[in-house]
Amino acid sequence: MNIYDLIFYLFAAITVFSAFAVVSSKNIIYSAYSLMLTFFGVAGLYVLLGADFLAIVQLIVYVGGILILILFGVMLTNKVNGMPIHTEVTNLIPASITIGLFAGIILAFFVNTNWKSTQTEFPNTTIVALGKLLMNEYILIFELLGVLLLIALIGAASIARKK
Amino acid sequence: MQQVPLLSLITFLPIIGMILILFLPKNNEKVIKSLTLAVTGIQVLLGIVIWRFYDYSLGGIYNQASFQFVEKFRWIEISSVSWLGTIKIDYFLGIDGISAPLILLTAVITFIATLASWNIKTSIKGYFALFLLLDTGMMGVFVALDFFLFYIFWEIMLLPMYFLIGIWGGPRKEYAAIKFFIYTLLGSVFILLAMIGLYLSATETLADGSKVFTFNMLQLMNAENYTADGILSPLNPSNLRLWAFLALFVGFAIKIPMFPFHTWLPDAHVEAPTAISVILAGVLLKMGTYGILRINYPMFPEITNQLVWWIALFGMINIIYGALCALAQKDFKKLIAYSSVSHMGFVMLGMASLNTAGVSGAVLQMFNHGTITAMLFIIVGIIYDRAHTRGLDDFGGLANQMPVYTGFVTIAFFAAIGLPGLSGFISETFVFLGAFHVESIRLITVISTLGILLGAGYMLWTLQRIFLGQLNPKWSALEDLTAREYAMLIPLTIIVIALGVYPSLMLDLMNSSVNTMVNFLLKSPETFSGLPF
Amino acid sequence: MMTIGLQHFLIVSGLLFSLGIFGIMTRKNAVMVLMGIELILNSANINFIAFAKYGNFGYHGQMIALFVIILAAAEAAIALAIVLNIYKNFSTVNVDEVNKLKE
Amino acid sequence: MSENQIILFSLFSLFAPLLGFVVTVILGKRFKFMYLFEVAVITLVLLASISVLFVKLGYLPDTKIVSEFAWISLGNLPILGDFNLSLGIMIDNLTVIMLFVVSLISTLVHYYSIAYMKGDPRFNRYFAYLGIFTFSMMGIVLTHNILMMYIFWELVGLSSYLLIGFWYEKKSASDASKKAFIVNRIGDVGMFAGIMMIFVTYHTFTFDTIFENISSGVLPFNSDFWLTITGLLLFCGAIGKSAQFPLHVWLPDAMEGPTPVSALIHAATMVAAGVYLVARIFVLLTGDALFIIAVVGALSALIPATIALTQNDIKKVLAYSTISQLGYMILALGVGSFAYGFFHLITHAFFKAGLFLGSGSVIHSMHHEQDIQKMGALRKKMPITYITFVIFSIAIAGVPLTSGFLSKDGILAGTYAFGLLTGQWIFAIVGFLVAMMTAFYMFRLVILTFHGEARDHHKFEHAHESPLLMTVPLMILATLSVFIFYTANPVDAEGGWFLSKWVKTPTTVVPESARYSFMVSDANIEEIAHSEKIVHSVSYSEALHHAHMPAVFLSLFLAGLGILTAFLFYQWKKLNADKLASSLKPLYNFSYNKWYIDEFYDATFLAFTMALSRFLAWFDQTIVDGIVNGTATITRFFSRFTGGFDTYVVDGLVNLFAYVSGMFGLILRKLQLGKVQAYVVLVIFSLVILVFLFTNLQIG
Repeated sequence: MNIYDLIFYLFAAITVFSAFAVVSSKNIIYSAYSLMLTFFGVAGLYVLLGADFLAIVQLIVYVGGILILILFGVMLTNKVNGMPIHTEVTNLIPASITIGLFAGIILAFFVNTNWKSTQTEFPNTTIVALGKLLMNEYILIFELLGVLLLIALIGAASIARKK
Repeated sequence: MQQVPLLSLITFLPIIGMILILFLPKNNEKVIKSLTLAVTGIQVLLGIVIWRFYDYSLGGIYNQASFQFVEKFRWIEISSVSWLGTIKIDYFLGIDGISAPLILLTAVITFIATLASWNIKTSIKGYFALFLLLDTGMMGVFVALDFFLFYIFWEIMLLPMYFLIGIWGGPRKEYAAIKFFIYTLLGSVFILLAMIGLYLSATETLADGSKVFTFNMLQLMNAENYTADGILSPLNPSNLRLWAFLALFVGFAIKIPMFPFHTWLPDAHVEAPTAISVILAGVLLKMGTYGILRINYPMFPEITNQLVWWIALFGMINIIYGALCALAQKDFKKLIAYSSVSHMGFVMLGMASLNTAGVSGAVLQMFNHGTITAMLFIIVGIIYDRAHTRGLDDFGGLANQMPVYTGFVTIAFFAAIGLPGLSGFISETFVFLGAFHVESIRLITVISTLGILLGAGYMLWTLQRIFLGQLNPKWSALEDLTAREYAMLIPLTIIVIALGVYPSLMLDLMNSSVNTMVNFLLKSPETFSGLPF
Repeated sequence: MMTIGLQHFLIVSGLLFSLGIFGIMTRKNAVMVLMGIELILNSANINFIAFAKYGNFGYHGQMIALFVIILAAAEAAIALAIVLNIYKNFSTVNVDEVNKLKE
Repeated sequence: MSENQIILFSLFSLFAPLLGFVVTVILGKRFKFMYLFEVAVITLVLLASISVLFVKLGYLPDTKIVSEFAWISLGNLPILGDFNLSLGIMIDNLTVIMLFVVSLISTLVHYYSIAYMKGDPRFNRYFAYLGIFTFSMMGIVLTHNILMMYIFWELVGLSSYLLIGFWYEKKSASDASKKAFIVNRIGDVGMFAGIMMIFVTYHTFTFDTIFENISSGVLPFNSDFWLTITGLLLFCGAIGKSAQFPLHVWLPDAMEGPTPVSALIHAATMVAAGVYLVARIFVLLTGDALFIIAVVGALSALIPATIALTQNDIKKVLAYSTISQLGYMILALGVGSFAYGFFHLITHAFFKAGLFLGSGSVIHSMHHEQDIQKMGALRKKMPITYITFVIFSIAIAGVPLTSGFLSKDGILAGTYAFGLLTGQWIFAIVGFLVAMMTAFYMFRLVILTFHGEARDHHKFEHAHESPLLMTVPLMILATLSVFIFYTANPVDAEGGWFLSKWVKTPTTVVPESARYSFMVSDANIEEIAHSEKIVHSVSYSEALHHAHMPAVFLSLFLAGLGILTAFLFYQWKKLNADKLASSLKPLYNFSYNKWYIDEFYDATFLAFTMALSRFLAWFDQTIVDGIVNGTATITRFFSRFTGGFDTYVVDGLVNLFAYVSGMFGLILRKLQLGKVQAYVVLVIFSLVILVFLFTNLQIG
């Protein structure tokens, strides 16, 4: 068991357990913070997979952006007055059964499939390559996404403002 | 110069202006008006640039190489549409001596009409946005060389006109607008039918040797491009070319407007605001005759040669009938509207001659009628703005009250009568000389000369009823022209006089194209011939 | 135990996906539902990047993941705006109470 | 002075009045004295045309100077061939004489008008109009092609319209101006048709080229008949402009304009343009065409003369006399007496302008009273006007020693010779009859105006001699009415310098089959060109010679008879005019009411046109538009029907379908919970089931 494996298990554990905490915690604030841990874990996995740039983006966008947004959402939609914020749970039993079955199935798929695995070694940093791709092959998508973000920005503002 | 897409610029500039106007706040009237004025002013400048760089020696009509300021690229291409094969539509602009004068006319008239729109009071933003859209439609019709594109511009122009009459018009505006709209739409349907028929009958050979159906007007003028079994192909023994010609002709004749399809015109004119009347008479009517010259004539030369007598006959009816109807009118604007009917008859008569003098006269008459009628409608608008009535018998003796105005009126009226030294004379003379040259329509021409007599009758009578005699004390407060009205009338007056004294300004512009057209019509019936009629 | 390979990452991603769906199914709070969705998106991203490394897809996998992140950001913004709006209209963010969809 | 200078001076005479018009009309509102500019310009024009006259007639009497520039050049066209229109001037003897006459009378009228029009609110405008008239008239005189002549033809029509209607506040004035323009237009339409014929045949408008083509045998539609028609169509223009029967009705009405205008336009120059046109195209007129022209001329000479006998308005009498004299000229041209026709045009221009200016002087001093029944005894108050008026009157009556005697005698000799040559004596009879009537009505006018007792004492008291500005032009014109300016022989103009040197009958180009035989030159043309004879044919010349003496005595006798009768009736009252009038009541009324020609036109052509126009307007509104609206109504009715069909049948089916679907929906809705989570659970669960069902899952 080398250090690489060790680190993988560490991050995998962080990811899975914190994700479990997200869905199981009754306090929505806890859930949110656990989600942050999940994102960290996933970012670690990205690093292990040689996607350093994505790991950074994951941290910046998810942790710095989306999570903060979600927290705002929590704050604005719950009357925060010192009390811990609990949320209700429904469908617990059917959901558990379904998810159990579902998880079993996909895990079985993953494990049992005979993956043709050829390992690509990425350079130390992928930023240069990704940047070039973005500006060449993916330029259209890139720009469309820019427009999309703009629209989302305007749309979100206008939806939220609406009476 | 060829690198600058001048035609696209002059065509779509108003659209840009329209978008800008749409972004402006509603109550910012001054800016909206000045913007429109600037846009149309730039159009006039562009028109002058085009005129300046126009090569008088190139003929156009059927040969792409001799068109000028050509812009052509693939616009729509849909490959393998079931049995149709590849649909290929070009964005194809270009001008020759037939369209160039009309482009100048459109630019000038639109500019003048913008000034005439200054006293629009309600929903200014909408008005000027539609106005500019109309402008694009009109320009587009004159520059498009692809039938599909032509049709699109044709329709673009229709809609704003409907609203401009229907919203900003007079008391019976709804009736007039809907009548105009339905009439013109009916014409459009005929045009559309014929267009599709032509499309499915002719192919164009692409660079790689493959053949596709084409909307390209110039390709449609070439008899070799028609397929053997096309419904409108001259090679097809049971073709429907006569019917297609008639469909197109009716479609365009409604716009001219030709008797008996003319009744939308007096209503539309009477109800439309001044500026729109100016555009309607100054530019829109020309589209009918332009369409016949651009599409009917070169695409159906053999049928054209067979039907000239009828075209001349209807021209004569227009002349006489319009003049007699004008004589009986009591409403100033309606009188001018009927005089338009009469004057457009000259255009048809000239076109029917199929020789250079007649066709030159016809094209020149389109230009001259545009400027002169614009003047006349502005004149009606001026008096209506002040007196709020247009009844010919309500006035009298205005010559003393408004001497300068009367001066302009006199010039415009005499230009309309065809007084030498003013532009109307030259075109009418050319029309008559050309038409008289053709033996089959000689009698029609002689009868048509009565039109100039009747024209003098109703115009002078009008002049007398409104301006001469004792001043009706009711109108003793009427003001003479304002600076804006000077700005509208003076340019038109200058054009009218300049073309009357030195018509070569325009004739040189159109001469080689008209010759090309005449030669084409002379020779191509052979290639289109051998057809059961 | 074999060395860490594709399957390991896939298993993590599968677990994350299941948990995300579980979250969506069980929680009433709309914000929680949103968090579930984020989990699912993350799991998908892990898949993309894992296949980028082991599936010989080069940088394209990472590219897609990048776009997914961007979309996620946009989606989160819109979704939260909608949640706020729902909250204003219904004074609750519990999705089962917002059942106007039925009518 | 070379040819170039002649051209330059002529062009100056042409364009300077235009400049005067433009400047005066634009600045006239601002500056009160702007009319002086126009007057100065016209004076310069007079000087220029005098120099042209002297140089051309003195040094270059046999050359024709042409100068042109390309106006519309379209090059070689399909079908039409060469199509190049040029504007140009042609200067021959006729031109310079006309140029001088027009500019002289125009100048005199300008100066006269300064006094006559004093105090008019549109004083400057008036002079501007005179300017544009002079310009257009010069254009007619100078042009070298028929199209340009038509252009200026219309322009004089315009200026005439503007000047007749100058006092447009009066309904009668604006009516008269409109009538003048439209009646002229009728003639012009005919002329234009002639121009089209010319163009179709010759593809050119230049006179000389047309004539060359005709003489080389190119005829319209290759027939003499159509050449006749072409000539007559062109002559239609002259009928309109020169107020010939049956289009003469506008000229008496045109007297609504200011009197100097009547003198300039409606007596001396513009109305003579028709005669000038016929003179220009004289060579292409066939025998038949000339005969019809002569008939028109004779009728135009006779009918207005009979009307003039009974008119009481001083200007109307003169107007009808003008028509009658123009008829004389046309008649002269029609019988082939080209030179005398043109000669009469010149002499008539002077004395008729003088008569009008004289009548203007009377009207001016009588405070715009035009009825001769209210005048009388004015010779005491206005001696200069009286004397000049009498000179003009004896000139027009044809008393020896005057210019009028020479030209009128020539015309009568021409008709007499025509009778000798062809046996058609009717023209001679009409000619002599009219000569007598002319003498009568002119002296009736003189006597009633200037002699006898004053019939309106109030106005008579205030009457006074006109200022110098008005009387000097009268004196100049009176001088020019004396024979000495035209020939040294007071009884026979032939052999005088005017006719033998300057104005000769041109050789006709009409093919032999279509021309009068006596007009064919039967001697060596070269010889004739330099002889003193005014016609080319020996037989015609001889006939004229034979006709001369009888014509002189007969015309003298008849003129004397006319004058005597006038004195008997009105001066010495030996005969009672009223008694005669009442005894010939129907005839008198017929004459007094101008043969009811106006009424006839009103009742026929005008009424017909207006009725037709009203009918067509109704037709347009009711029938054509009615069909359109009817179509709309039918469509709407049909659409209501289909609408009903749509609502109850088509829509009913759709609604039924919707209703059924709705029922199903209601049932199925029970299954729906409206909760997102529940859906998700169901989806995932179904997915799992599906996986189990459809995949061949092999675990392990």
